[in-house]
Amino acid sequence: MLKQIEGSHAVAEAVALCRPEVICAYPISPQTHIVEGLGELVKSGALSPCEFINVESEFAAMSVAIGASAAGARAYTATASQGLLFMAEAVYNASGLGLPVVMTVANRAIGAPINIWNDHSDSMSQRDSGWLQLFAESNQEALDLHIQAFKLGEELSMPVMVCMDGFILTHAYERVDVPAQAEVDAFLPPYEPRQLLDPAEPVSIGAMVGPEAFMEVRYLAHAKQTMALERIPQIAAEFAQRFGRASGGLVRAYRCEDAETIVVALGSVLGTLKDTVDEMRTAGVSIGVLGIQSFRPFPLAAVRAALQGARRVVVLEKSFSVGLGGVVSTDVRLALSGLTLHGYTVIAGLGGRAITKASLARMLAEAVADTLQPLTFMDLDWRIVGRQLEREAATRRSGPIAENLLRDVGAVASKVR
Amino acid sequence: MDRPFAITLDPGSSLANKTGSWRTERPVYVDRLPPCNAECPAGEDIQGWLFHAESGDYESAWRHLTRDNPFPAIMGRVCYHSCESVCNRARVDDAVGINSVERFLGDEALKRGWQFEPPACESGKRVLVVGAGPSGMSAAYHLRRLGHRVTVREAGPMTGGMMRFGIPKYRLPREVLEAEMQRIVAMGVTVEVGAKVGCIADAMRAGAFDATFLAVGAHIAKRAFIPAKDSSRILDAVAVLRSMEGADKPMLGRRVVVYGGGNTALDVARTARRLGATEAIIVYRRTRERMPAHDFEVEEALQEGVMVKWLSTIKQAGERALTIERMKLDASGNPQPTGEFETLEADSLVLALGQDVDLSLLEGVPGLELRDGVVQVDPATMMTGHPGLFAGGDMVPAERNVTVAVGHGKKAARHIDAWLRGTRVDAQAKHAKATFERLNPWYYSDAPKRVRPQLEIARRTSSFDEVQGGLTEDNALFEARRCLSCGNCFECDNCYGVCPDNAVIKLGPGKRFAFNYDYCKGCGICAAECPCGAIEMVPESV
Amino acid sequence: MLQVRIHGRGGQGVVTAAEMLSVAAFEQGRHAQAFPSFGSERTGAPVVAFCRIDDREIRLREPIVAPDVLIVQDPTLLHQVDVFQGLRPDGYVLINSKRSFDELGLGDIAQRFRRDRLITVPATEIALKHLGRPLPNAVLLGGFAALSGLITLDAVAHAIRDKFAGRVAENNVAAATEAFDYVKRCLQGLAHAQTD
Amino acid sequence: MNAPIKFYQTGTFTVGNRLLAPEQRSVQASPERSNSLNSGHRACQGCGEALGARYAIDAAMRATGNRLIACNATGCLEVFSTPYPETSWQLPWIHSLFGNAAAVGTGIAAALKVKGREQVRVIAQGGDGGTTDIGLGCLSGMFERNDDVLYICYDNEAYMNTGVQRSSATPPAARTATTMAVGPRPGASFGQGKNLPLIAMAHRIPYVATATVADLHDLEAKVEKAMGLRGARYLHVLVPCPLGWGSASHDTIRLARLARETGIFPVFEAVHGEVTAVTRIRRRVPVMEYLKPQRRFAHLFGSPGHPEMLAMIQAEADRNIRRFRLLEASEA
Repeated sequence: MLKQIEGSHAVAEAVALCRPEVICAYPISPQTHIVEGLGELVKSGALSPCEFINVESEFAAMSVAIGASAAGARAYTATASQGLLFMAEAVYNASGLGLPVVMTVANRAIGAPINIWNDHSDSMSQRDSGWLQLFAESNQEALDLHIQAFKLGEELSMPVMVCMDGFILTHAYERVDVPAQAEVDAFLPPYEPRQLLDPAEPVSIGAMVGPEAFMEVRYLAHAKQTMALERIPQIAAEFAQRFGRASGGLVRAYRCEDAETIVVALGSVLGTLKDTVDEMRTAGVSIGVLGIQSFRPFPLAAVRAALQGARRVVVLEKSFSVGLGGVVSTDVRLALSGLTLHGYTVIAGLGGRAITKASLARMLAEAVADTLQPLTFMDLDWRIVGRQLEREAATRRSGPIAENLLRDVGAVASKVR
Repeated sequence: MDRPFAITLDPGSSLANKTGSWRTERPVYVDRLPPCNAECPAGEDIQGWLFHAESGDYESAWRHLTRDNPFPAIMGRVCYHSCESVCNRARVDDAVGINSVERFLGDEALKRGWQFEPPACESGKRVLVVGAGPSGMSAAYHLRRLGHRVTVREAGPMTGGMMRFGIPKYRLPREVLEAEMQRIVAMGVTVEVGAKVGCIADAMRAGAFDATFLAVGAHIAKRAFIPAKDSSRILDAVAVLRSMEGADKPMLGRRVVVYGGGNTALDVARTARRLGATEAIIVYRRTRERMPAHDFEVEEALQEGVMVKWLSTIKQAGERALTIERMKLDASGNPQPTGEFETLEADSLVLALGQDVDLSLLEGVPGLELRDGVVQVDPATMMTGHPGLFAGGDMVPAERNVTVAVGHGKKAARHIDAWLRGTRVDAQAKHAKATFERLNPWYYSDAPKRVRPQLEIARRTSSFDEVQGGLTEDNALFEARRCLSCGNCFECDNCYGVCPDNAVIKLGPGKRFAFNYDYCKGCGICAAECPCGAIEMVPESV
Repeated sequence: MLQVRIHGRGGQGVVTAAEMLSVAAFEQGRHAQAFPSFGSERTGAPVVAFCRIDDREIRLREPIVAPDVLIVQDPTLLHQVDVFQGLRPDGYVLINSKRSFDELGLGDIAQRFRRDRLITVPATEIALKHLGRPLPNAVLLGGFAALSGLITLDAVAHAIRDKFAGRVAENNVAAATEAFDYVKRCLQGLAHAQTD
Repeated sequence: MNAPIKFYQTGTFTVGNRLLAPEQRSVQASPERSNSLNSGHRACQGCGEALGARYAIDAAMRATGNRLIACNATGCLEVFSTPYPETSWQLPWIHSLFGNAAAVGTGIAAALKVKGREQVRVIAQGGDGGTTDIGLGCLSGMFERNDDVLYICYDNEAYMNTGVQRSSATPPAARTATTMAVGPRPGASFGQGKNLPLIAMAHRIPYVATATVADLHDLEAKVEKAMGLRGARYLHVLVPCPLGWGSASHDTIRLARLARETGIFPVFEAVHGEVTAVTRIRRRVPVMEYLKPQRRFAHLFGSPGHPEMLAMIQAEADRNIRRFRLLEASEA
C-alpha cells in the first residue's frame, strides 16, 4: 500500500510487520521517531504480542536485546552516533554470541564537537564488530531492508544493522510502498533460535574461550559473513520476486556499463549522485554510480567486477579515518588490488554538511580531468582551516579548535547555504 | 540444537575437571571419646544412649544404656555423676543433666515393664557370686547375658547390699531398688538370700563352680575409742541405717550427735531428723571444705535443719552429754587440739567413721594377698591371686561408691567370661579425647538446663518420701537434646552443605558421610564448621 | 520539479507545513519529498523546511537552494534572514502578514519578481479566528493553493486531515479555506488593477 | 518456663538436623539438591562465592521446580564456572558482559513473558564490582521498571578476578591492590562506598534482602520468598574471599558469621522500601575478632597499628546495630 509518510514511520511499520517480540527503546536523535512509532503500535495493540521496554541507556538496550534473543524472542532496537558507541561493548557481544538482533542505525556524526547531523562515522566505527551492515539509499529501501534483515540474520544467527541516513531519510516524508502483513509473513518465517535458554535443555552460553579456541570462533564468524555474501543476493532476489521491487543486494550499479569513471558511495547520497551523473552523461561524460548496499560483509568480488572495466574510481564517503583518509575507500582499494586505475577518495557531508549536485558536478569534473586530489575534502572551507593552521604554527597551544573555527565562521544561525 | 562452537557448552561438563589434585590437606572423619564416657566408672556409653533419647526413642536408649549398667533407675538417684562434672556443655551454659535423663529412662523402663533379653545360648559354665550388692548383681547380670549359670549368695535378708542397708529410702525408694534387682533375677539368675558364705573354697567345691566373683560390701563399722560411761548411748551408723530396713526403728532420742564427715554421717543425721530428732548435730574435726561428703548432700542436710560442729572432736561421752574439744588446722591442714573444751548435750551418739569388709570367708585360700583390709586384684582383670577367683566393689582397693561397684561387676564379668573360655579380653585402643577446643559450639541452640524438682522441706523432715523428683518427658527429651555429641558425627549435614566443591557424599540416615577426594580441594571448611569436631585435616603425602 | 521552501520559527509548524504539502501532492498522484533543515532548533528560533514535488521519483537529497516557492510564516524573519536567497525570478512568494510588500519594506525586492506571484496573507489572524492559536501553517497552504493553483484546496484539506483529527482538523480546513478565498479575491483585484 | 517439645540440639543453625521434619531441613541438606554449580569448577579453595551461588541457585531451583534461567555478570563466578570446554552450571545460563547482567535478565524475562512462559523465572547475578560499580546503571533501570528478575549480588568486597582492586563495596581501612596499607589512613577510605541494599530499597521494589553464607536457612528462606514474588527483587549476599581478604580457606564461613555477629554486616529484609525484618545478633563480638583473621586489615594491628581506625570501624558496627536494631531490646 502506497503511503506518504516519514522515513522513521515507514521503518517502524516495516519492523512491526516483522512481528518483533521484544523492542528496546532509548531516545537519541535522529533515531527517536522510529521507536516512538513502534511504541504507538504496541500501545494500540496493533503490534502484539510484543514487549516494548524503555531502557535506561543504549548499553542496556542492546543488553536487553541480547537476553531476549537468547531466550528465543525476536529482538529489535535502534540507535545512532554516541548511542552506538555507548553500546559498543554489547554490540560486539551480540555478534560474538551469534544472536540475530536487528538494529536500525540512523547514521549520525560522532562528537566532539557534538553534532546531531548525518554522516557514517557511527556505523563505520562498528564495522569490525561482526555485525552485518546494510545501507539504505531511500526510505523505501530502508523499509525493505528491515524485512530482509530479520530473515538474513536469523538464518545465519548473526545480528544485522540496517543503516539509514539520519534526518535526510529518517525525517524525510516521501512515498513508500508498505507491504501487507500476509506478504511479510509468507516471506519471513517465525524465529527459530539456533541456541536457546531453556530449562528443558540447559546450556551455558557465553563461556570463557582461551587461546586454544578463540581464533576458531572468530574464523567461524567470518565464515558466516562469507555465507552472507551468497545469501544476501538470493534473499534480495526472493524479495523482488515477491514484492516486485529491487531492494538490498550487495551492490547496485547505475549507468556503469562502459563508464570510464565510476563513483562509489553508500546511502542516500546515491540519489543526488544519480541526478548529477545523468546531467554529466547528457553532457557526454562517460560516468556511472556504484552503490554499495552491503558494507559488511564487504562484497570484494562484486565491487571488483563492477569497477574493473572503468578507468577511474571515485569513492565518495561520509566517513573519515583521521590520519588515514577514507574508510570505504580502503575496502574498495582492497577489492581493486592488482588493477591499475585512478582512485580518488572524496570525504563529503561530515556532520551534516549538505552534499549538493553543484558541488558534486564540480568535483567530478575535476576527477574526470584527473586534476582531483587523491584525498579530497568536498566543500571544505580552506579559509578557516588555513587561519587555524597559521595560529597553530605560531603557537603550539591556541585554544580549542572548534571555538576558533566558530569565531571565524561567525554566527550563522539557520542560514541556508 | 547445532550449538555455536566453544561459546555454548553442555551442562555440568566440569565434572571432567578433577580438582582433588589441588589438595595439600585432606579431611577425614574421626570418632573421639566424649569426656562423659571417659569419666563414667560404670563404663556407660552415655553419648550413645543420649543419641537415642534425643529422638524420643527411650526404649532404644534404655537398652543401649543397660548394655553397660543394668540399674538406670538406681543410678539416676544415687550416682554421683562425675560425668556431668566433665561435660563440655558446662563451657557453653550448664552440663547436660545426664543423671536426670538416666533416671527418666530407668523409671520409664519400670513404668513400661521393659525386661532384659535372656542369653542367646548357654555356656554351660557355673559362676558363684558372693554378695547381692551393686557389684555382685552387676556381675551376675553381665555373666548371665554371656550365657553362664549364675548363683548369687547374699548373707543379708534381701538383695541390694549397701544400696539397701547404706542408702536411706528418701534417696532410693525401695520399690525402685527391688524392681531393678528382680529384673536381673528374671533373667534366670539364682539369688540365695540369708546364705552367708563361710569359706569360699568349700562353697566353690560344693557347688562345683567354675569361677567366683567376690562382692562383699563393707558392713562393719569402724570403731574409735571414746571414754564413756556405761549409761551413755553409743551406736554405729551401719547398724542404725540397717535397722531402718527392719520392723523396729532405732531409738535415737530427741538430741542426736553424729560423729564423722562422710556421706554416711549425713545419711544418719538426716535419717535422725526424719525419725523425729529435734536436733541432729554432726561433729567433724575439719572444715566444710575438707569434708569427704558430697557438697550437695551437705547442702540438703543443712536445708533439713541438720547442724554441724566444725573443727571439733569428741573427747568423752557422759550421760546425756558429750565433751567436745575445739581443733584448729595446722599448716598442712591437719586438725590439732587446742585444749579448749565444751559440753554438748546428746541423747545418743552415732559413730560414722567408715566401714570395713568382713574378709573371714577368704581364710585358707592360697595365693590371695590381703592388705589394708581389702583383697588385692589385678586392676586390669579384677582377678585375685587365686586363679578363677575375682573380686570387686568394697572388697578391693578403689573409691567406694555404687557406680564404681557396678563398674567392677561389669569388668569382672567380661574377664571371668574370657577366663572361662580360656581366652583373654584384649582392651581395644581408646579414641582420643573430644576436647571443647575441637567443637564449634556456635551451632548449638541456646538451651538452659532442666532441673529436677525437690520435695519441700516440711515433708523432707517429717517423712522418708523421695527428696528429688524426676523429669517430665518433655524435660527429659529437652535435656537429652542438650548433648553436644562431642567428637562423634550426629549427622547435622554441615559438612555436606558447606563444601564449596560438592565433594561430600551423603550416605543416608545412620550411615553418615564420605568425602569425594576427586573434587575435594582441601579447603577445610567442613572441619572448621563441624559442630562436634568429628572431622580432622591431615596433610597429603606429597 | 517544483521546489518549496518554508521559513518560520520553531513552534509555528514549519516542518508540518512542508509535510502536509507533500501529502497534498501525494494525494494528487504526484511524487513529493518533504524534509526539515535538520537541526535542533527550539521554539522561537528560525526554522526552514523544504518540499519537492515532481511527476517522477525524487532522488535529489540536497537542501533547496533555488526554490520555486517561498512561504514565510513569520514576517519578523524578513530582516534577520535572507529568505529570498536563490528564489527563481518567476517564483512564488507567500508571506504571513496583514501588511503589503511595500509596507513590509520589501518594495525593491518585489520589483525583481512577478507581481502576480507575490502576496501577503493575514494568516495569523485567520488562524486565531478559527483555531484560537497563532498557527499559520495550514492557513498558508490554503493560500498557496489559491496563489499557485499547483495543488487543489481539496488536496490541502486532505493533507490537513491526514495530520490532524477532529475539530482541530476541521478548524484548520476552515482556516485554509478562508485563506484560499482571501488570496483568490486579492488575485482578482490585482487582475482588475492590471487590466485598468 | 517449660521447654517447647520441638527443641532440637542445633535448631536450624546447622545445614540439616536429623531431628527436624524433612520440610524444615535446608535445601542443601537434601541429597536431591540440584547442585546447580557442579563440582570441577575452578574457584579457589574455600571460595565463598562458589558456596553462595550454589546455596542461592539451588534454593531457587527448588522454589521454581527447576524452571529457572540465570544470567551472569563477568567476574570470578563466571570465569571459574565456565572456562571452555567445561561448564559447572546445570541450569540454562548465559554470560554477556560485566555491566549488563540486570539488563540481560530483563531481556530474558521479557522474552519469557511474550512467549507466555512466565512460569520460568529469571535470576541475574554478579559480584560487587559488576553490581555496585559497572553494572549499577542497568541494575537501577531494572529496579525502576520493576522487571521480573531476582538480582543476586555476591559481595566479596573487591575486584578479586582481576587481582583484588578496590570496588565501591570495599570496606573502610581494607587493603587492596589499589588501596595501600601505607600512610596515616591506610587502606580504603572511610565514609565512602555504596550501600546497595539501601539504594535498592530507594527504588521501592517489592523485595530487598541481605544474607551471608554463614546462615544457610536464612539465605534459603529469602531466596524462596523472593521467588514467590513478581517484579524486581534484590538479594545481597556476603561471600568472604580467602584470596582477597587474606584469610584461611577454612575461615570463609566463620568470617561471614563474624561479620554478622559484630554488626559490620546487617542482615535484614525490606518490602517496598521498608525494613520488615532483621536477623538478630546471636553472640555479639567486637569487630576486632572479625578483622584480625584478615590480612587485608593487618596494618590496623600490632605496633603502632591504628587503634583510632579500629575504633571507627567499631563505631560503624555499633551504628548498624542501632540503626537496624540488631540486638534484643534487653541487650541493646
